[in-house]
Amino acid sequence: MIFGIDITVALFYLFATLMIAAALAVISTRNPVYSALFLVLTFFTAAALWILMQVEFLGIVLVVVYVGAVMVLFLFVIMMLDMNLAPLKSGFIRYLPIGIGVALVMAGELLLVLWARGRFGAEQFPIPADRAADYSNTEAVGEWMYTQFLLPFEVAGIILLVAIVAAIALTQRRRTDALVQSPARQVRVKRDERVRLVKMKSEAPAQGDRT
Amino acid sequence: MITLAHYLTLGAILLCISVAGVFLNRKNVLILLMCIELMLLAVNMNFVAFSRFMDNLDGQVFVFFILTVAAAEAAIGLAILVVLFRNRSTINVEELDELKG
Amino acid sequence: MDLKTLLIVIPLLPLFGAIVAGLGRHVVGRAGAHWVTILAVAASCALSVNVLYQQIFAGLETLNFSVYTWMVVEGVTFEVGFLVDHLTSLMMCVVTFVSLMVHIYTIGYMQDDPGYQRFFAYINLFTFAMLMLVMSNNFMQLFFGWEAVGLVSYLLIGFWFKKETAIFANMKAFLVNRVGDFGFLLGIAAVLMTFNSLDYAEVFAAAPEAATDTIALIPGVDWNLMTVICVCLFIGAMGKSAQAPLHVWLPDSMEGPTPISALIHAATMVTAGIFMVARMSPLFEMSEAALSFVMLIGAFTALAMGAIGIVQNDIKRVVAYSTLSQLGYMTVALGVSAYSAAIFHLMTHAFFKALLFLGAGSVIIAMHHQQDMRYMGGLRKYMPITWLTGWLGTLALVGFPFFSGYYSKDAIILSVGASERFGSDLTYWAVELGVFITALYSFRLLYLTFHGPEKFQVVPGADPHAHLPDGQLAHAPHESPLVVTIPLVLLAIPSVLIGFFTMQPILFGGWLSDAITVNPANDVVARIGADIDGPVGMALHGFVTLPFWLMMGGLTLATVIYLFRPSIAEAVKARAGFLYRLLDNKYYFDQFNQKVFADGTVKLGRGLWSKFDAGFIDGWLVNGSARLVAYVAGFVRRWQTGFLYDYAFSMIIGLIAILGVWVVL
Amino acid sequence: MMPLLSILIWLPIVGGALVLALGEQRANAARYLSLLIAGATLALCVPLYMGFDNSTAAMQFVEQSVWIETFKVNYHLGIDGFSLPLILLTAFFGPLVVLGAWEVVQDKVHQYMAAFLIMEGLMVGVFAALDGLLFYVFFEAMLIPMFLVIGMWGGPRRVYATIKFFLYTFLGSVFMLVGIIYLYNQADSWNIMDWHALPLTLQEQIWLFLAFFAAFAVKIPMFPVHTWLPDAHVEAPTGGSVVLAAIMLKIGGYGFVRFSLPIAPDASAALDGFVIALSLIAVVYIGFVALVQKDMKKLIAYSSISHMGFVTLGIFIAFSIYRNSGSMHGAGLGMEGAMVQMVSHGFISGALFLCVGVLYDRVHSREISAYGGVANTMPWFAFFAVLFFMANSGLPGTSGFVGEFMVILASFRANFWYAFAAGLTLILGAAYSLWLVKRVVFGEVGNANVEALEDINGREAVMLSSLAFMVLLVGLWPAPLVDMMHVSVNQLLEQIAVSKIN
Repeated sequence: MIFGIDITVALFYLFATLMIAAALAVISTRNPVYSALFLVLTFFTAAALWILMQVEFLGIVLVVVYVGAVMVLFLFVIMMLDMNLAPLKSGFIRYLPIGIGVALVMAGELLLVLWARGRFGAEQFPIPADRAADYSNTEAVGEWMYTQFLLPFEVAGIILLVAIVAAIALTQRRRTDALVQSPARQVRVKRDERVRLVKMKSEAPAQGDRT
Repeated sequence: MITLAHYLTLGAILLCISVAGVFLNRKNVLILLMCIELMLLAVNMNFVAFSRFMDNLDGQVFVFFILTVAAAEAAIGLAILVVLFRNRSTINVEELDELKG
Repeated sequence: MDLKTLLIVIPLLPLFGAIVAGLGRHVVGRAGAHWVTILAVAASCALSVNVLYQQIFAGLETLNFSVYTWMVVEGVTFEVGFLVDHLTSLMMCVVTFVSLMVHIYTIGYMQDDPGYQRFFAYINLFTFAMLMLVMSNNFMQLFFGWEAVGLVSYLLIGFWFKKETAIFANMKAFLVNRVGDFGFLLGIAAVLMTFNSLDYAEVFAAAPEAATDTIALIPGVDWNLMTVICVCLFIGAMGKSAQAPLHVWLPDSMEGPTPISALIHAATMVTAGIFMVARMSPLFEMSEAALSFVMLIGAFTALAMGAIGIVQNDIKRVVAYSTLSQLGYMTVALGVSAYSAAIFHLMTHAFFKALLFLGAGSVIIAMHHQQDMRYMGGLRKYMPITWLTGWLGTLALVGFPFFSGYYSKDAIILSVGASERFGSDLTYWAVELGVFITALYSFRLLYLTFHGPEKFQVVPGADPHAHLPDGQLAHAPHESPLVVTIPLVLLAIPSVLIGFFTMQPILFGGWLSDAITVNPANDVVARIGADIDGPVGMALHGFVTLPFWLMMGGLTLATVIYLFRPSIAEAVKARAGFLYRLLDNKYYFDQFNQKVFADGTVKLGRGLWSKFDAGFIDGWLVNGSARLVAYVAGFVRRWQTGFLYDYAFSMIIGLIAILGVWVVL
Repeated sequence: MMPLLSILIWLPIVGGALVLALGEQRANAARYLSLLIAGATLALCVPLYMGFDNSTAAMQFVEQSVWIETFKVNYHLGIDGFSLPLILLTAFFGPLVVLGAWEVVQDKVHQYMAAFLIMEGLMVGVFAALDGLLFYVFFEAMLIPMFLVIGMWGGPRRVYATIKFFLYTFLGSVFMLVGIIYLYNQADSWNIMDWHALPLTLQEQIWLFLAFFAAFAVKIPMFPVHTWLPDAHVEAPTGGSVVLAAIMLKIGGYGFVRFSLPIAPDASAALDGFVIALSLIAVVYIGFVALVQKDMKKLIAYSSISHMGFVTLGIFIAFSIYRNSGSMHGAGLGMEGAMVQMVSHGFISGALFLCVGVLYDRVHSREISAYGGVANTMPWFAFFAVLFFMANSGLPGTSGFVGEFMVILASFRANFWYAFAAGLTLILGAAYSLWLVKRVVFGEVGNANVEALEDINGREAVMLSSLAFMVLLVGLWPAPLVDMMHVSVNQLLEQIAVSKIN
């Protein structure tokens, strides 16, 4: 407790505000690079929020996998592609009202559901007690995953494999200007395919061609 | 105190922002992809919160799978994007209207 | 061979001949074809005569037996079988004899034709079909034969299938016949419904019980069932026997080669209708109304068609109209219940009309296929046999006493006179007048052809195969070869004599009574028979009756006009322009049919097709629904922009909407 | 005992797959193999015919095994007097179609042959199936090869025609699907025999009748849902037209006697006037329309519609007869006439399309006006053409007469005017047939194409003469054909005389 404020509450509001701000920045900056960076920030704060909920394992995974791998991939692609940014942002202003409108309506609906009395009943889920000090979230999740969810887990692995294969297959370019040998065809070749024997009369020297 | 409703509200707001993002950045596939990631994050947020408040690990495992699929999706989506850009030299969605009969 | 086998062989021989000569025409060759077919017909003629002989002298009973069962449905047996009684054997002999004569004659007439074998195959096939028709013991087989002779007639009229007129005529013949067959088939259907059988014996036996049955053709109005049956059957006869108004095909059928005009369109096939009605006499006797109808149709045909014969110039067409008129006589005889007189006239007519047709054919050969009488004349000295037999045939036709035609025709006229049926007075005058007209056109034909000045020129040195202008010949006409003249002579003999010898048994001796049933109240033949004592007496009496003098009147008029004063004909033609045009256009029957039925049908078909089938069903319903789908799709597809964000947008809108619904509810 | 029906169904289908596997290069092998398979199928019909018992109405050669257990679907086959003639007809046309395409089809021979073989097996399946769902599967599957045949080897407007054909037929059969699912729910069985015995209210029956009617009326086809047929025929290759006319149309008629009448007898009785009216319109109206066609195939197609009018007429007059006389006596003649008409029309229309095919192969035109005087250069062809057109116009002695004769005779018992209208076909049928003959076969040689025609070769002679033989055989001696169906027809008539409403 600092200044009569629970530290977790304060952290929650801090991260929540940061996260919403970062998310807004993601969708509104001009430059995709900035967007990606703000997305990183969003994920980061999300991870922080999860850890605040004592879901450490996922929080770490989010940072490591998402921030570390996926977002870098995004950045990589953005920088690799030499795109013209100007037209991509056109229409932003035009669609601003409708975008905000839709978002507000949706938010209104969702929040109505959440907060209106008697609809959702979030209060029936009491705030859980803190975990014991020797509780390991990672261990618990791991145990659960490798026992109860083993098959889906394996499937997830395969999905990732498929994704790798697909990504490679999509992006790999077959070079047409490279020279390759085909030993099999070289061995199989027949004479007739290479040499044409032509029968022709031997040419007599032309009559006037004495010089 | 921070109740379940708080986390859900956060998830809802995040979702709405990403929806707005889809609207606002309708031309840029990259940002569209990012918006999708944001949506997934919103969903994940809900999952995690439910998991925590209901004391059920299933939700966390599910988030794990979502992360997996989202990573795969991002990889393939970006691959498509690269191919697209290579062929059309643009990622402007407006110019990608070949499917329109 | 037992008799049944023999009877089965009679029709099968010509069928066999037809198959050999037709399908194996390259194998057997020309001579082979005519030998096979002639021998086949000769054999079946001999066997037929044998049957007749046995019936007359050995007292052979009526034979009624089944050859094979066609099918059995619901206890009704449809079968192919033979009924051989006196009527049948008489018809068999007439058919096979005339057919044999025509076969022999054809050797000469068709000798240069490339379709020689085919022709023999056809006429042999015809003989088969006709025999099946007359020998049938049930309605279905009758219909088989009925249509089969129609088919062969179709094939033969269109024998020269390159000739546009010929293939038009054969189609017309078949279609008009089909109109008749349509009625006939309905008649058969009515018979089956009423009697639950198609066997003659069963039907005729049950006929009296059905005499008062009725049928409501139009709801609420009851018709006598027998009248309906008989009228329907008679419509069939009208088609086949060319009674007005279904007569229009017969004159056109003259497009076929002359031998078949003699065989099919004079002697045998066209008389099938007469034969049929006579065969059905037990049914027709049940219906006074139907008989009156028959009689009036016959009377109109006899008179009106004869009149057309006066103005025709084509030698074959004159004979054809004469045939129509004579068929009218036979029909009249049927209509007054004088069935035996009708059959008698059928027989004599078969001989003398075949003779006349073959004679006309002989003339046509001599004139190099020129058929127009205006370019003939004076042929008597070139072709004496044809001339002589032509005279004999004509005298038989006009009914000169002692000739066969006299007996048969006079019997008909007397029967009509004796009848009290509704309309018989009118009919009586029609047939009397018909005698005059018959004489007029018959002698006109003779004079124009054989007598008077020659109206053709011989152009020496002209190519005999080239088509010369009318009235020119490459070389002088000459008498036809023996294969042509022998049949003429052989036909001339019965034309002259047969009436004299057979009148007594056929008409008054009750020889046909095993086949023909006449109500005693209607039996006009028996009534007139009371006044007649033998053929000689009848003939002598004939000299003082009205028909004889009418005939002489016709003869005299023809002699004056066509032999001595041709200018009178022209003058009459000029004066009586309307009448002449009416006759020359055959009462406009053809034009009417062409306009109303032929063109009308085509126009109707075209209209239905383009307006309803293609226009309404296909255009509106089928393609219309396709267009509707396309239109709606064209409207809906605007939402299918192909832009990703539009789909995303729709999804979100949908999401919001669903959420909204959930929230509100 | 050998599962003869299964063999008849699967031999051509498996054979077709084999032919397909031969590939494009081995065209001749494909031809001979197809001929062998089609011939073997035909040969197998001999034991089928010999083993068939004419004296029982029960299903014969029954095979039954479970197919989809959950939904009680069985692989259930069997034949009676209605199916046997049609199966024989189907098998008869197998070798003819293969022969007909022998030299004519040069493009993708293996696919063409395979399509026809598979279609043959499926059509046999339609006639032999006793399980409702099995029937439906065969019924629909059969469309696919035909769709391909028209679409791949057809004429210039083949796409329009093939889609029209498919959609039309499909539209109808969708309603039938609804009908059979309803019946399944009511009877809790897919067995058609169970459906026959299922009591239904009049309203149910009427809806079911209309559902089946939609499918079969399109198939047969009846006025006014007939317009797919001329287009399909015109665009189809010769073999396609032959099978379409000779066999596929019969499935409609078969459906009426197998489904509509026994399942919904009261509805059939209630709606018979409607069906008869449509049949008579088909006979007369289509006769007029046929008359003015300029395309030979179209003319024959319209004449098919007109002739199929007799089938529906013959089937449905039973109810009027029953109302008139209180007994079914006389109705059997009509119904057997309808069956005979189906078989006979199979032979005749098949033969006519082969005839047109013979001309088309030489001149590449179906227009009547492109011909004239064909008899001059093709005398043997002229012989066959005249024979078949005469048969088409119902000449006694040919099979075309038998069915029409029986139906007209029977319809007189129902109503004079039915017979009258039906009898008009005697005139109209002759008119359009003979007019065509006049314009195509007879006359002077019309043009240089006709001048150059060669008479039929041995292969064509075999096809045409075997059909001519059948046409004459049925015409001169229909007893074996009608004997097959007596008992089944009588049973059906007894069945429909009894109301199912209770």
